[in-house]
Amino acid sequence: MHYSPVPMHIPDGFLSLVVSVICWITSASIIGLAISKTNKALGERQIPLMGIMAAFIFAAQMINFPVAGGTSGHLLGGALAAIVLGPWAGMLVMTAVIAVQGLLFQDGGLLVMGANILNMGLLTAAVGYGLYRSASIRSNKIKLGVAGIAAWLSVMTGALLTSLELWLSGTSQLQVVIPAMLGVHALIGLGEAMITVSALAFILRTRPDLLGEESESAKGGGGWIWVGGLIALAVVLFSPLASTDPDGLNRVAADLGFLGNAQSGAGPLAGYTLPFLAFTSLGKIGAGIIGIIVVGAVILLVGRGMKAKA
Amino acid sequence: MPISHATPSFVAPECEGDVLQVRDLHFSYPDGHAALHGVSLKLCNGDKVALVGPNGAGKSTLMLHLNGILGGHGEVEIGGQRITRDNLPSIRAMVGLVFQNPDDQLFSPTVFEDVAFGPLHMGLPEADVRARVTSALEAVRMSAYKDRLSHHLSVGEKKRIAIATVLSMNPSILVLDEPSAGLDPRARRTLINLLRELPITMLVSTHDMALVKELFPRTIVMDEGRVVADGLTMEILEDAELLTAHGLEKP
Amino acid sequence: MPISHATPSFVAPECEGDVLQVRDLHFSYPDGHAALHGVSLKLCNGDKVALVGPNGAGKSTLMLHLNGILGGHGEVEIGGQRITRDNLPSIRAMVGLVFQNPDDQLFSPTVFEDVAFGPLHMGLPEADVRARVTSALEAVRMSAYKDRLSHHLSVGEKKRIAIATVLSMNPSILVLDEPSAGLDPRARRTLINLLRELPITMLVSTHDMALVKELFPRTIVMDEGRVVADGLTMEILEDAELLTAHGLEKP
Amino acid sequence: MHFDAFDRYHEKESFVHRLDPRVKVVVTIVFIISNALLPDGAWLAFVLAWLFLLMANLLSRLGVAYTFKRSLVALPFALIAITVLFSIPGKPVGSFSIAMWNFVITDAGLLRFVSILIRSWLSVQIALLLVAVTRFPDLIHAFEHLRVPAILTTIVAFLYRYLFVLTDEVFRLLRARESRSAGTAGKRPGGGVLWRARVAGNMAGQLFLRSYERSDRIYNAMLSRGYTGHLYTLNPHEMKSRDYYVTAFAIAIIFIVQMIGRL
Ligand SMILES: Nc1ncnc2c1ncn2[C@@H]1O[C@H](COP(=O)(O)OP(=O)(O)OP(=O)(O)O)[C@@H](O)[C@H]1O
Ligand SMILES: Nc1ncnc2c1ncn2[C@@H]1O[C@H](COP(=O)(O)OP(=O)(O)OP(=O)(O)O)[C@@H](O)[C@H]1O
Ligand SMILES: [Mg+2]
Ligand SMILES: [Mg+2]
Repeated sequence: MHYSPVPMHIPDGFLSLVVSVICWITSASIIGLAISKTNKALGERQIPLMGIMAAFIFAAQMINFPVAGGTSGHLLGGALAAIVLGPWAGMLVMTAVIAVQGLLFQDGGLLVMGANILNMGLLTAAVGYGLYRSASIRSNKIKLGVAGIAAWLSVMTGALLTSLELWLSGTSQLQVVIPAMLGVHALIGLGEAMITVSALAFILRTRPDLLGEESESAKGGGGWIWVGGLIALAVVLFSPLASTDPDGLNRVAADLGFLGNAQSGAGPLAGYTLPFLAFTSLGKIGAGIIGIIVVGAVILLVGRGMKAKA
Repeated sequence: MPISHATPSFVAPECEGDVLQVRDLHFSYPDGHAALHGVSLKLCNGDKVALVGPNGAGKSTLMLHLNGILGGHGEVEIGGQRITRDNLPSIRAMVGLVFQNPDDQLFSPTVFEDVAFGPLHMGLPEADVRARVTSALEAVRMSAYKDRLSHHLSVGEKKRIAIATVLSMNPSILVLDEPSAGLDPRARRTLINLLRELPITMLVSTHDMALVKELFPRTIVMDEGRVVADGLTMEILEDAELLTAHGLEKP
Repeated sequence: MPISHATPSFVAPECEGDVLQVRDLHFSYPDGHAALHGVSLKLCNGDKVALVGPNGAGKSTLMLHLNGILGGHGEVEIGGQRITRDNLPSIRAMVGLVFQNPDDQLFSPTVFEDVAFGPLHMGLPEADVRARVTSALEAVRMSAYKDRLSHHLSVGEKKRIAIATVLSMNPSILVLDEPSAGLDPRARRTLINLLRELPITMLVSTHDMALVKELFPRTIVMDEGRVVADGLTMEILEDAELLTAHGLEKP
Repeated sequence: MHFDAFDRYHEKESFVHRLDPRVKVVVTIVFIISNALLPDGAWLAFVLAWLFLLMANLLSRLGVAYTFKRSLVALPFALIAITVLFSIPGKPVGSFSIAMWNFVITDAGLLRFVSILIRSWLSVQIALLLVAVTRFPDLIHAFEHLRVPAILTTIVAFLYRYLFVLTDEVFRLLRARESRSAGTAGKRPGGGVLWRARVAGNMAGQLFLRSYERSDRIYNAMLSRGYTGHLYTLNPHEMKSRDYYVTAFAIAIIFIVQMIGRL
């Protein structure tokens, strides 16, 4: 029944534990920052507002329009959310949306949820907002044009990061996954851009105050322009590079310890899934620690159980 | 075409040139809930018919079949044509469906754009589109509102615009789902006058029994996915037993 | 306290122990739209009063003043206390405001959480909260629904739960905004019986003149941000001139 | 109201249904982490993990195959991993050609591909089971107890509540558009892509405004019931000794599966 508009929700099993954990840590820190910022900016009104806006994004993702040959355009909404609510609130709203999609509909996994939130929520909001903000004092036409580009790039950035995560997890080959993901999302991004622009145009006509000087949307600091701009620039430069010279990236990733040397032909395959923990001395220590934690947890739980009421 | 009556004295009017005919329509929602259990009915040219029944009777579900948004088992014929995949676009031009909540119907920023949606989608040239918008707005007496933002209109005004959005498609049947809900007495009165004047076949679902009495010579009563009575409004409103059995009240 | 009447024969009933008093209330929305132009009214203990008037008359705006959500110029006294910043929490406990759309009122996932919201925010201990929830749900005869999810309920059920959410705060006045809108006759009947039985002062805005006639001995008519009549329902409903002047109809 | 189909909870009287939601959340997460840790080709461990799932299905009285039947949702994503079939060096086990390319599937590639799919498939099933045996509001409570920031859980609670209201609204909008998407004989219906995109965008904008204004009304409703910026809830859950034992037992089993997988 539920239709997920973008093939970017990674299910569990497709990312390695290390990549999943790193993404979780990154997402959690950004979310933590967003929480403290929105607490200050929005006050007591924030809870109903962001809750309803999250439901709005969820519902708006179901709005489609026929393109051609049975395909249709959809909204992902990260850029739109950030533009109308401001970047931090937009991020929280997208986090809630992705969490519910994963939790309730298995649209994206739980262990990899950190990655999904990062790719589809935090990054799209940052890029979408940053670029839009750079034009927010211009005329409406320019604003809308830039918002369209921002929406398109936000989807591309998300797709690129998704590809990288899949590759670092040894689930896919760089030469294949980058052109495939970016190719598909270049089209998806067009739908995203068109819907975002006309939704914004609608809002500008009916409630211009929501996007005006005084609105939340105008209050994000100028630093966002840098953040959004740099990430977008990175995508533009990086994706052709990555697809033409994957070996270079492989070497870097191997040096950083992400990839086992499996890619180059020798070595155990487990290196793909468990670069840190398998078959190395570091791995053995790690496994030992996990074992101790588990045994400790079991003992603790049994003890608690004996204390609690039946 | 057997119609099940609570009291067998009602007889559906006979007529030539039926614009709408439904035969033994069954429908279940994807979640398994059976909403229609063999509905049959017939509308003649120029008929103005009320469709009443308690919440969940299946009125809205039936209406969604009339222009092929839902497709159950059984036959739905519009102007003599059975609805199929291929004639869907032309069926939709013939059956104008107005939903209960005008906010669902009005999705464009301005009144003009909304009323123009149907004609534009039909691929009409610009001049025709403009002419149709103008005459549809005239029909609901909202010509002055052409460039207003739909969002800022009152409920009664929105309702009239919603009707204009389907009138602009020149439908041969107008199907209205609870048009008077949420209107204040004045707006309701305006709507009643409007519906009375529109020279078009109409099927109107409503909980407003006073509206039924005032406006519709014929009434169809539905309950639990079936037509349980179909006949003259006068007679149905006098049948206290029938009314209480189906959660209705005399106005 | 001058009340402007369309026909000066209506006199607001005199009473001791007025639970609610509004004096010369003016209010403009931030966009400059003036919605109230000097409203004055008074409710006595146990009064059940209907508030009628066309769309945009200012009924909802007035209601939002009664528990301090909006604050215009003029005086609003609840139980003899003027609303100020400091007594806002206790005022909100005294005035139970039920909004038109129960979906706006029921914002928690489960019925229990929703009905408990008010008492919890009043800082009551857990046992009291549970007792209040139980008795509020009993009052609207929905005890069996405690653990249900709000979004699974029908409109009529939602409406009753919405009333329970404010009853659990033990209000001394119940203020209902269009409680019967969108209900089918059966659900409407249940609601009427419920309102009749609740032994509490009530101010109810509605477009449903039949409801007014049946349930409320006293009626206040508003139009364009003013009270234009205030008196016995019987008399107001007989005053055809007054009714047409303010877009109302006799049921 | 009509999108009840969104609710994945299955009302049943069972041992698993009655467990504290925290237990179910923790066991689910541990199980998924364990799957991610199992090395490629740990067939015995995969089978044991699956047995664990089947047992949980049975205990929930949903029928053995409940999650199995619904577990294919993640399958389309497998396309992304298909390249490992050819890219990992190893003994060729099969080949086929499309147009001018010749693809050689290696044994190592196959092993990796199948392992990825199994891991994903097991993880999806336990997540399906979690929402089938736990009401979503209880899940939210569980996350609250597990120290997820209250603001996030509250946003999620609102999202869940209004998901149904707003998706119903969207579906009515889509229906209204569909019912006016008519054509006339001899003319190509539908307008241009840009125009259609604009209509969709207008719908999104319309929905945004209505949601935004609704949030005002909800805020008013909250204010009038005493909200001042802090949300208070009653704690409806209490860990009983059974809950602790079950958690310990489940973690121990998952740990054993993990050990077997690494032998
Ligand atoms: N999308 C849906 N999925 C599942 N069941 C549905 C859906 N829509 C409606 N139903 C059910 O089908 C039945 C008929 O619903 P319908 O909306 O047609 O009734 P109605 O006569 O229009 O009622 P009302 O007077 O309340 O508008 C009801 O029991 C309803 O709950
Ligand atoms: N948030 C707002 N901003 C600006 N104007 C508003 C706002 N809310 C209401 N108004 C205007 O204030 C006036 C009074 O509105 P109000 O909602 O109080 O009327 P009402 O009597 O409740 O009408 P109805 O019967 O339609 O509910 C109307 O003209 C309305 O357009
Ligand atoms: Mg209906
Ligand atoms: Mg109102």
